[in-house]
Amino acid sequence: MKNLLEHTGIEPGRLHFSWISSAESTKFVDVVTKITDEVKTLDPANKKYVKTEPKVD
Amino acid sequence: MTDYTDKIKEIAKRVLAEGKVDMVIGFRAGTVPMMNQPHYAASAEAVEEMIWDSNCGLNLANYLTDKKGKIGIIAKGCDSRNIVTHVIENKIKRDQLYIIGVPCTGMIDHHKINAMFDKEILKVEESGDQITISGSGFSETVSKQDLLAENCAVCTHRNPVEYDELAGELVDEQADVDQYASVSKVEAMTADEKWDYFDDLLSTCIRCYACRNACPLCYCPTCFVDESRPQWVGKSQDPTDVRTFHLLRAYHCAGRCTDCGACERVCPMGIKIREFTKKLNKDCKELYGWEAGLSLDQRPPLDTFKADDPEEFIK
Amino acid sequence: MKLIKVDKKSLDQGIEKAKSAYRVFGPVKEKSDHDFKLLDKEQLPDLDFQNTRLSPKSVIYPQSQIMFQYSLDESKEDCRIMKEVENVTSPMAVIGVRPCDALSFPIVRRNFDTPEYQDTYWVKAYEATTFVGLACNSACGTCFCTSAGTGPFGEEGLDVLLIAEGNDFYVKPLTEKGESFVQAAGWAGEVESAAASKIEEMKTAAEASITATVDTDKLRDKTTLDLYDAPFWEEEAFSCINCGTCTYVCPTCWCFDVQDETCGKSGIRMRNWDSCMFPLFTHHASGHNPRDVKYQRVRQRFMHKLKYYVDKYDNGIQCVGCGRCIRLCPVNIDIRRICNKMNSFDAESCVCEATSS
Amino acid sequence: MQNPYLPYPVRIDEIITETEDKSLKTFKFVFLNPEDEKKFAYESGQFGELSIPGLGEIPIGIASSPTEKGFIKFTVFKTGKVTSYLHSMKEGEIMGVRGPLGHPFPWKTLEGKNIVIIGGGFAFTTLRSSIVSILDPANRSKFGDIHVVYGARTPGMLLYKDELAGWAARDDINMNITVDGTDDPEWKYLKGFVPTITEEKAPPGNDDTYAIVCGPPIMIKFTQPVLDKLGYSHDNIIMSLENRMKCGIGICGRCNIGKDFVCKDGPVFTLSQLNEMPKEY
Repeated sequence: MKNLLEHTGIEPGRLHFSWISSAESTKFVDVVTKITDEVKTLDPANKKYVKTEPKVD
Repeated sequence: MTDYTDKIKEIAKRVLAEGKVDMVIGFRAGTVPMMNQPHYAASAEAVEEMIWDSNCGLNLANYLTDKKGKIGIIAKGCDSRNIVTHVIENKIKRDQLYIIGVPCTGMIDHHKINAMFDKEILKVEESGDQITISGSGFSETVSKQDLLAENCAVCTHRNPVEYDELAGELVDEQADVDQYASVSKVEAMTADEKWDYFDDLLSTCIRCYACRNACPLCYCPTCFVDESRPQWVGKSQDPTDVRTFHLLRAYHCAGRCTDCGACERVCPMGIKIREFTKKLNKDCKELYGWEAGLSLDQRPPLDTFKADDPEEFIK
Repeated sequence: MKLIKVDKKSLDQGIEKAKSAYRVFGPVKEKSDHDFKLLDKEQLPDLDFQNTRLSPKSVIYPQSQIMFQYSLDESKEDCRIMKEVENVTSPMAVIGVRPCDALSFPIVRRNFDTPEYQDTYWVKAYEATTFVGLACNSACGTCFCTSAGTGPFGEEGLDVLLIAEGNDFYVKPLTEKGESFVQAAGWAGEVESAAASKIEEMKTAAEASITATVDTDKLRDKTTLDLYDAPFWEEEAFSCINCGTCTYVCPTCWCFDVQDETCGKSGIRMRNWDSCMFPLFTHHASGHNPRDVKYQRVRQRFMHKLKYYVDKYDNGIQCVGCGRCIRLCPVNIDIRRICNKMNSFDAESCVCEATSS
Repeated sequence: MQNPYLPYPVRIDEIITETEDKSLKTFKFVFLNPEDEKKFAYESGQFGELSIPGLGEIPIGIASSPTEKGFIKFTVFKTGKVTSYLHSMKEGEIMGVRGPLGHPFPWKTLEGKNIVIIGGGFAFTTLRSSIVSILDPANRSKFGDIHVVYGARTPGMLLYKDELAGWAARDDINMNITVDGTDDPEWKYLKGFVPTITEEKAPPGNDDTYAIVCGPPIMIKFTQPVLDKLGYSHDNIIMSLENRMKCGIGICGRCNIGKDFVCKDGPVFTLSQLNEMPKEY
């Protein structure tokens, strides 16, 4: 999944996979914090795959 | 390949007469150049209409979905691989089928050929490995190899993998082809270039869903684009929705696609839809050593688990 | 009406000039095919084409069109109230419409502009548009306009007809709208005295070059249910994959779907082309589908064009013979073959005469 | 040029849960702009498109009668995306209504005639509208005998229970209320399927008697032979169809049956008309 998204131009770093058990709440918090911090450092101009109001002719 | 026609007719008549099948699915000559029509014959008379040439690029396995009864089907390499996939996915039983295998030397690309000429092509004739294309005031003979559909040009499974009878001698498989050259080209791009490349690729899509409907893998009773509760994807020409359709359709073909090229062949806008599926095929080959539809006895990688499956992506 | 002759250069200059008063659309070659596009400044239509891949219907009736907007913000007074979107209705001109496609507009108009209801989006766009046609000197092998109510020099639905002759163009204004456009383009130029007879010769030659035909003479008098229950539908529909290609490329297919899309607290109601080939088209919320099976949907498309329309309007068939569906159908379902089958179907003996197309 | 797709804004004035399984609710709408009510001049048998921004539109028969002023009512069965959301809406919320759409029952033809109204399940909405109109003191004298056969699976599944009881007590309308079955000792009306009750209670057919039939396909299928047996000509049997619709005004193309659109040319058709049409409904 990650490969094809990146292959079609989604910036690496915007899709993340982690294995977290339902018991690992602290790990969940750590991972989410880490990812959101990382994503914030990415260039907002590359925020491409976001749908806004439909753009049609 | 035109000489297969007689043999196909002979086999089809025989299996119908013997009652081995209720119908034989094949092609009949189309009404426009380079366009044969999928057709079925349930009688010896109807078999007479059957034809085989280098314009039989549609995947006939697509016509097997949910069929009852005993069916004869003409299958080139890719069709046979999709028949195997159908059997593996329990869409049809192997013993319902009488597979008439056709060793294939490739199908020609009507998009490419139409684009080669400014004028309308009125006639395309085939003689051995030479194709003669003619229209009002022009006629040109070209080697078939130069006119092959892109998937056929890099095909390494021309012979049927599963059949009951062959309509011709097995052909040599192509060696020394780089199956994934088009993927490597995109892989070398930057993220921005990739995005723009696929934007341009899909810019003409009209969402007719011919790619999906010609694909033997796309047999879901309700496709995700047609679901309304929840509605996964918008229905307009918004580029985000168009891309979502193509991306998700490709994902649904992961580990199942045989690169038969039907999606590209049928696209009225000539979009290179295989650019999506080809990447997944390459990943499947590299990560799992898998090519779809080669064996009835092996489960596909996405419905099996092995302790050593690659998982570098999980962090 | 008067006839003008201009050379290619004056034609192009006129088109450029008209852009100050009109939004001008014309065929543009992108990738490998021609399609109608809004022309930018300095951009000229490419008139060296047989016919465009897609029909010009999208100029008047875009594939996706916003109808209304709304807010879901409870703090706003107009929350949940649909408001009309102002669609641009400034004058438009479409250059290079082939006569077959031109006929599609009066056909489609019967659906969108009725005594009871006017589809404001379509009608306003249609009324704002001047159709500048281009006569066909060389037809495609799949063209059958001469047996579908028009011809390569057909004028119905056009405001101006252009006729290419070597490097020159005859300009034939056909309506007041057309006269205005010719004025805006500043096209002027005497024609030689033999022009009219020359055009007549070209027309005769062009008509003779169209060899494909359909027979439609008996459709009207057939009983709807006889054709509906004819035995050939399942066989003819076998190859169909139920994609929307035929309907989307067809100049006379008009069906649409209405969808709401919301983004945050605001949204739009829009319409998108739809297709009778799709199962969802007629799927009831209860799960029941009156056209559940593939052949029923294929039958619907042809019955609509060649029988229901004929019965409803008594004004020919809902097909202009452009041949797009034949050229682009991925599985070679040929409307000529089906039309001839329907026309020759005899319910008593349950057979169609042998047909070829 | 009037935009025929623009809904009139309305406020949900009242919501009544009709049936014991809560799958049917009646919504009473009041127009935000009083002049829109005048534009929405309708007759029984017509329908409207209920519009919820963000969800879409649904065609629903008008359950109120033109004789009831100041509001319009629709009874809605919860089934798809829009109806499910509508069932979750509250009184006071704003939405839209478009209409009136389609042809009503042929009231001009029905004047001076006897009418048998046969309804089953939740297809009783436009029939309720019709009965209220007919029973209006200004209208009752225009019609002959009025018979009603209305059935539901159980007493709890009947719509408009209070009104039914009121009508049953009157002597200017012959009410036959039935349920498929019930153990309720309080049940004081009939038991049995609609076709059976029709056979027992409906008057014989003649030129001056018309039947209006609305119900689920299975009920219609078994009622039709009964009416044939009672001598109703197919010109005198009036039915109302449903098909998937979007525009409601005969333009978007999806609800056609042959050359007719269910939305614009129907939804009301005589059985004679239906006999000539493909069975695509």
